[in-house]
Amino acid sequence: MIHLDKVYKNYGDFQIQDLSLEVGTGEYFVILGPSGAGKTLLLEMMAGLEVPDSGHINGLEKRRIGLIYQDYMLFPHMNVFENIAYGLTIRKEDKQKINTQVQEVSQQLGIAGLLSRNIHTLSGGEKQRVAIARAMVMRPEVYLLDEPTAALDLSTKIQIQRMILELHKKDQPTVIHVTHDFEEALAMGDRIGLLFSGQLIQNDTPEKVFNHPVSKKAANFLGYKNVFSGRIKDHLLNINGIDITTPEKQAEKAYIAVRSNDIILSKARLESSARNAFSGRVIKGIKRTNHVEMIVDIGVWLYVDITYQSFREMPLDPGSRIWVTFKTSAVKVFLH
Amino acid sequence: MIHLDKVYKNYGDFQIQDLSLEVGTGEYFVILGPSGAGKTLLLEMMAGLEVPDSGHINGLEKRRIGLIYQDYMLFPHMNVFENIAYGLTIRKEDKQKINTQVQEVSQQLGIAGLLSRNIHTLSGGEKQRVAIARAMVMRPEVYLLDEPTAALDLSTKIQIQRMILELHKKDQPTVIHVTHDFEEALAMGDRIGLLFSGQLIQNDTPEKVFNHPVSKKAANFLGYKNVFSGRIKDHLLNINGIDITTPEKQAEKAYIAVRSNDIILSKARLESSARNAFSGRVIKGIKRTNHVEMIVDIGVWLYVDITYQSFREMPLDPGSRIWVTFKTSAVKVFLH
Amino acid sequence: MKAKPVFYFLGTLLILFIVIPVFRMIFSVTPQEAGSALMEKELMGSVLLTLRASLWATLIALVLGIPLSFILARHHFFGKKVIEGLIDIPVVIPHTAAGIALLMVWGRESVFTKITGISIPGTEAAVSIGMLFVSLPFLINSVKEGFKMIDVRYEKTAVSLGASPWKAFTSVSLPMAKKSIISGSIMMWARGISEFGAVVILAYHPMTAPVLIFERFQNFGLDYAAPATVVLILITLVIFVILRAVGDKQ
Amino acid sequence: MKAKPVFYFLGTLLILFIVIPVFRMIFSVTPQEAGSALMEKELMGSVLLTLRASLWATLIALVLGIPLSFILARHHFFGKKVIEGLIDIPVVIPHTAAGIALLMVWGRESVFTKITGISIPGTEAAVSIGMLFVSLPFLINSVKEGFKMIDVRYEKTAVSLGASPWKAFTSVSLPMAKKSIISGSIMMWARGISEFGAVVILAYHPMTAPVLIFERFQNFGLDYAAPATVVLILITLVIFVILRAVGDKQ
Amino acid sequence: KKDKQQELLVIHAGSLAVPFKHMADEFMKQYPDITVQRESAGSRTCARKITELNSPADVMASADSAVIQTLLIPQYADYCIDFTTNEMVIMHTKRSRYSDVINADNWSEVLLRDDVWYGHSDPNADPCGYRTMLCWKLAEMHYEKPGLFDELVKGCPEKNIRPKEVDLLALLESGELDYIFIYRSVAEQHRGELILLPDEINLKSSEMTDLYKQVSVELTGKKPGETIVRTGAPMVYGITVPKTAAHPELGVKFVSFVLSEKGQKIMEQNGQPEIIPLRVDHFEKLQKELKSFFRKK
Ligand SMILES: Nc1ncnc2c1ncn2[C@@H]1O[C@H](COP(=O)(O)OP(=O)(O)OP(=O)(O)O)[C@@H](O)[C@H]1O
Ligand SMILES: Nc1ncnc2c1ncn2[C@@H]1O[C@H](COP(=O)(O)OP(=O)(O)OP(=O)(O)O)[C@@H](O)[C@H]1O
Ligand SMILES: [Mg+2]
Ligand SMILES: [Mg+2]
Repeated sequence: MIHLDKVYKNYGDFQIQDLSLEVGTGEYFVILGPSGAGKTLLLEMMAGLEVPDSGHINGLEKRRIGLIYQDYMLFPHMNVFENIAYGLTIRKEDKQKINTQVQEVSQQLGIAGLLSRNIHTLSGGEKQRVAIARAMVMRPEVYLLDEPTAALDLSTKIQIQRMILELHKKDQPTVIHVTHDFEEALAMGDRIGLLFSGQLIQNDTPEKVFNHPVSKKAANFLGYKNVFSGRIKDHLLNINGIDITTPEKQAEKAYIAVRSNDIILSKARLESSARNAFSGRVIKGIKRTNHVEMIVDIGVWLYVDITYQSFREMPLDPGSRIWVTFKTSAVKVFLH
Repeated sequence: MIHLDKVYKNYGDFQIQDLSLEVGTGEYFVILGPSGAGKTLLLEMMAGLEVPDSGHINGLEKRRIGLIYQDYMLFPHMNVFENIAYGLTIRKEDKQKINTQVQEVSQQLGIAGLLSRNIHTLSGGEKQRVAIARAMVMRPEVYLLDEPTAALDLSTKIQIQRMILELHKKDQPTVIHVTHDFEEALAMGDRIGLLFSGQLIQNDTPEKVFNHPVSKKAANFLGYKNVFSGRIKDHLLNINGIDITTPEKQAEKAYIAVRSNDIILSKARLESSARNAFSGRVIKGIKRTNHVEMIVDIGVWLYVDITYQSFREMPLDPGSRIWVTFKTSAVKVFLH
Repeated sequence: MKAKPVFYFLGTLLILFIVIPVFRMIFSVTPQEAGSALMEKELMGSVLLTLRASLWATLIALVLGIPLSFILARHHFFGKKVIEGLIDIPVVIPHTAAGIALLMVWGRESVFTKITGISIPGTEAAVSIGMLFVSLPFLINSVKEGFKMIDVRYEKTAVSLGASPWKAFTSVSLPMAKKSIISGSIMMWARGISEFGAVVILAYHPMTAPVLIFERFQNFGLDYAAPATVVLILITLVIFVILRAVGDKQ
Repeated sequence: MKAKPVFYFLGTLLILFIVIPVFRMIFSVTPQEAGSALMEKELMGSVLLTLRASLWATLIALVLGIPLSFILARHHFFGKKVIEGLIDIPVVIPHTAAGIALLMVWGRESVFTKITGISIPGTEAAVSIGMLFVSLPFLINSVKEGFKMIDVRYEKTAVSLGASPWKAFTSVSLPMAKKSIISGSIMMWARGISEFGAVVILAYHPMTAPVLIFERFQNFGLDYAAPATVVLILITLVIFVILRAVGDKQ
Repeated sequence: KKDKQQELLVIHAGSLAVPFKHMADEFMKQYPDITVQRESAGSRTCARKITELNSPADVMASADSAVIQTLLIPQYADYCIDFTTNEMVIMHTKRSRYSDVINADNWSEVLLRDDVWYGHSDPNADPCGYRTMLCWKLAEMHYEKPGLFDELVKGCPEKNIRPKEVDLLALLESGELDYIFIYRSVAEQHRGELILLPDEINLKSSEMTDLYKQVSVELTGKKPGETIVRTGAPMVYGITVPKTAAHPELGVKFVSFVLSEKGQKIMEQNGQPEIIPLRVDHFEKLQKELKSFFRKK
């Protein structure tokens, strides 16, 4: 088990602040946070490259660590094969075995054709795959991954994510995976730690993290497009003349957030148990690859994701009148 | 107008192959391609940093070009303010004006707090925003953007995408934007050029590019999850015993692709004009932030995206029987 | 990364190799002797002359050498390797031979003197020329490496932001290479200070510190040469440490 | 980026400054004279000795100096600036003074000789010691800069892949710094070859090429010294260009 | 057989380089198991090597016996044998200005012409330097031209002065100087053009000792600030076996060889005739083998 105990580190303008964290053996832990949150710095401390000003990091000593840097750190004086084989060569494996293992890993990662290439001729994505291969071939007990898919295009990214997950399932290494991509965090993590400005503001299952953001900032970051603030009185928050029913009873100043896919559009008012039902006017629809993002004015602008199918079936031209419905339980409330 | 005429460049293992392209003044052109496709190399040629072996590039001489590199190229000996102000200082604007403009741009990009920082203390995302600011403050006629949002987390990314779009709407610069992110390409481009292995395999509107991929590879890259191959006879393609109706009449060997959100799930067989309706069994459902990705076995595995709402309302536990329907027109056919 | 103890051991050997002779020399001189050497006009005059002449040489080398280094770092042309080899010649050429070669070119019979009527040998200019010749390669090579390390795309970025190539050079390449330029200048300056062989042929008078030290040794022996040497070492050492500290801050 | 014409002009000035004296010297020698100098046993013997002794000095400096450079590049400790200053002393110290200081430590009266009974002065070892002393800083500084340029995370990555610190050093740091090491070695080797002042005090015999050239010049004049000089210049120049070419290929 | 080889180290004035090279070659022919190594430097530097740098030299030969007398005796040497002479000449090249008109009579007038540059070595650093001064003073007397010495000094700016003869030669050969004052032996070894001066001023002739005695120059002494006076005297080269010699017996052998007929002949061939009779101070301290050379005469 990896244990961080009140780790504090000052970088002048920026601090990692009394961060405590436990990651179980074999767990897939994702550290999720926006750019500049301190993810890389935290990972560097876990890898022992930086020493905390105070606090302790236990459980990583004498473990085989597979460290993959955001900027790859491929050895420029070796070709791709030599890079991947590096750890095995160090371990003095026999040549035949090294060859087989490198071939196998690079096949898996789709870089088998690059093995004799010089590092500086690789594209960003190719470099990242080589870096992954170099760590993977060592079958480490703990992976420390710094945005391992950030430079990859979506299909390669999905492919590699799948591969990392399979690897995790098979060998059960502990994985600490740093990313700023919440889709990736959701898809991969057993648990997610949410890092904002050097503070771990949430540490929970993906479900909890996504459905119960702890602050307005977190909600924004997690892709909640409908975030409002106001005063809650008797479960009602009034904005621009409409009353939204919330699970919270009372609050002087609160924020609420509603996921754009927790909202239903309908031609007529829906008869249902959902407390929040408002009539509005379509502002416009933005086509995304998997869905259409509708903007509806109900006094405030609401973002609502619908399928292409619904988009085709409903009269959703700009200006059309439409009903909007969402459950009280879909309304997340936080005080800051 | 920018005009590339049979541009050829050999990099040993890799070639840009007789690439011709026209980008209109004020157009927002996205070059979309997987990692290693040659996007950066192509942009470098357009910026004049590399000279083609043969062919011509016209229309970029004597234009103000705003070049933003994938790896930022921020001047390390200047702080953030000085970096952003660089172009204005060169132009010998007066101090007051420089100050105002830098403030304005950095406010827009959310980096106003970093102005006195050293470059090497910035996180990847912060660096990228500074690089954008440095180009933006010059109000260039042509932007050459190399994956300008690759290092950003989603909410920052969306914010910056929006900003670039607003900028484009307001000042109407020509933008050539290189990316491997097809969501980004779809959301931003007036036109998309699809680059694979140094070849421009498609050059069309976003709609066309997404709905009419020209090859299996392109379909895979563009996020089509259901891609199959076989022989088409009398509009039917048979795989594992099921017959899929296709718009194509006859083909010895063809590929077909169906978007996962063009497929409808239902408890009972739908009475509709859709020719392709199959009964299958649920393998599993993968929760994504905006939708649930269902895997259904109808003889082959099909990926189907549905809303969380439908997921809750239908009996979709693994093993459940379910009907799958999609239109013939949703079946894209290509021969390679 | 922790260096292994053996690294420290080997490193210490090397430092001792340098330090023991230097300290033996320094401690052969009493503080009184060193003090009175510091007060001595002739010695201080020649130390100042040495520092100044080497500074001149370095400044000339900077003005002429930075452009050359830049060309060598950025451009590839036929015969470049030969030019780089030529620039290194002064490093290998025996110092006396260098002095003679320079005298042939800068002496009374030279085209330069015939045209300008200015006689160089025996002047402070001659001292600088001797120093410039023998120490130039150290500056050029250091600055060249500095420029090579700068991604050319920084300059391109500057140009794309409206800078002229000249402006891109002064505002981007030059400050980014600053560290190499400073450390190269320090090395060159120091190398110039120590030069004896080439300088003494070009100019016995005015006397540079190494010439003076040699003369004292010859005429009066070690006891009189040592204080002058120690004073020279200490003064340059102090300047050195200060310059390096300033250079590293940049 | 295109360098401006003025860059070429300034650069050319500097190249001429070096090349004209060298060529005047080279062309003052007829091919016959140079040829017969090449045949001459004594001269070639001393040229070989010079190349060899400087090579020894360079090898010793590599073994002892690479660890030191690594420590200086990677570690921060109290007094580091002073140690860096000490290492630079041989650059500033007048060569004659350096020779005298070394003789005090390695001479007949030295502790070293008293303990071991081995007398250094006048041997090839003495030549190497003199060369080592004066040219060491050029290697150390170059290699140090080379190590500094390597992101420490490369080494950390190697360690995370199972390498011992020593292995990480040999398999990552060392090859990544290869270019600096090679170019530093070439400079040091060249600087050693040219040394006269310090070497002549430590070892008049065996005679290095600069000492031989000096002696010929003193005894028989320029006409006899010039062919030897030209031969030395040409031989080292050829080796230089080859070494640099090989170094750049790496 | 090689390890039986004995090494004999001779330190000598630069001006003795050529004759001593012959000398060493002949000596080694005679004693095949002895290897002679020579180091040449300024006479005073040679002395410093012994007194301060612990050189184990077996023989030290100086261009000025005064160097041995003042710097080596008594601590580092017991005696000094005067063994050869030399003379001051003016050396030039064919390219030198007015080299076609200059001769032993009009040299001072030619040298003082505005476009003529001449030089000499540093009187404080090199015996050849102060001998040049003495030579000029003698010239003033000999040609009866009062003020000639001062004019010559004025006409030779500091930049034309070099620490040693050899540096001076560089200036001459590169055309920087037209004329230099130097020993005849050096001029001949360098195959330069030379102007022989009258015996009255060239410091060669022992017969003119009394004449030479009339002039003197002041030089820096053993310490800065101190001065010593050098009085004119015939040019006398001294040789000794230092007390610090590593192999004194070999040193004695070599000195014997130098003093022998064969040796003196070599000296003569190089323009440095022997002194007749040989002189020595501290005769009593001479090694046995050497005493014989003096008894004979
Ligand atoms: N040496 C330093 N001195 C001062 N501030 C620093 C230093 N290094 C990093 N920072 C700051 O610390 C913060 C966190 O940096 P870090 O690189 O860990 O961000 P990150 O979460 O990895 O971001 P990204 O996703 O953009 O890579 C940033 O604001 C950065 O500017
Ligand atoms: N100097 C070179 N020599 C040989 N091949 C090169 C060189 N530079 C780049 N390549 C190759 O050219 C191809 C295209 O590289 P490029 O950097 O343009 O890719 P990209 O499309 O920008 O990818 P990414 O999205 O990963 O940045 C890659 O396969 C790369 O390995
Ligand atoms: Mg990071
Ligand atoms: Mg790229």
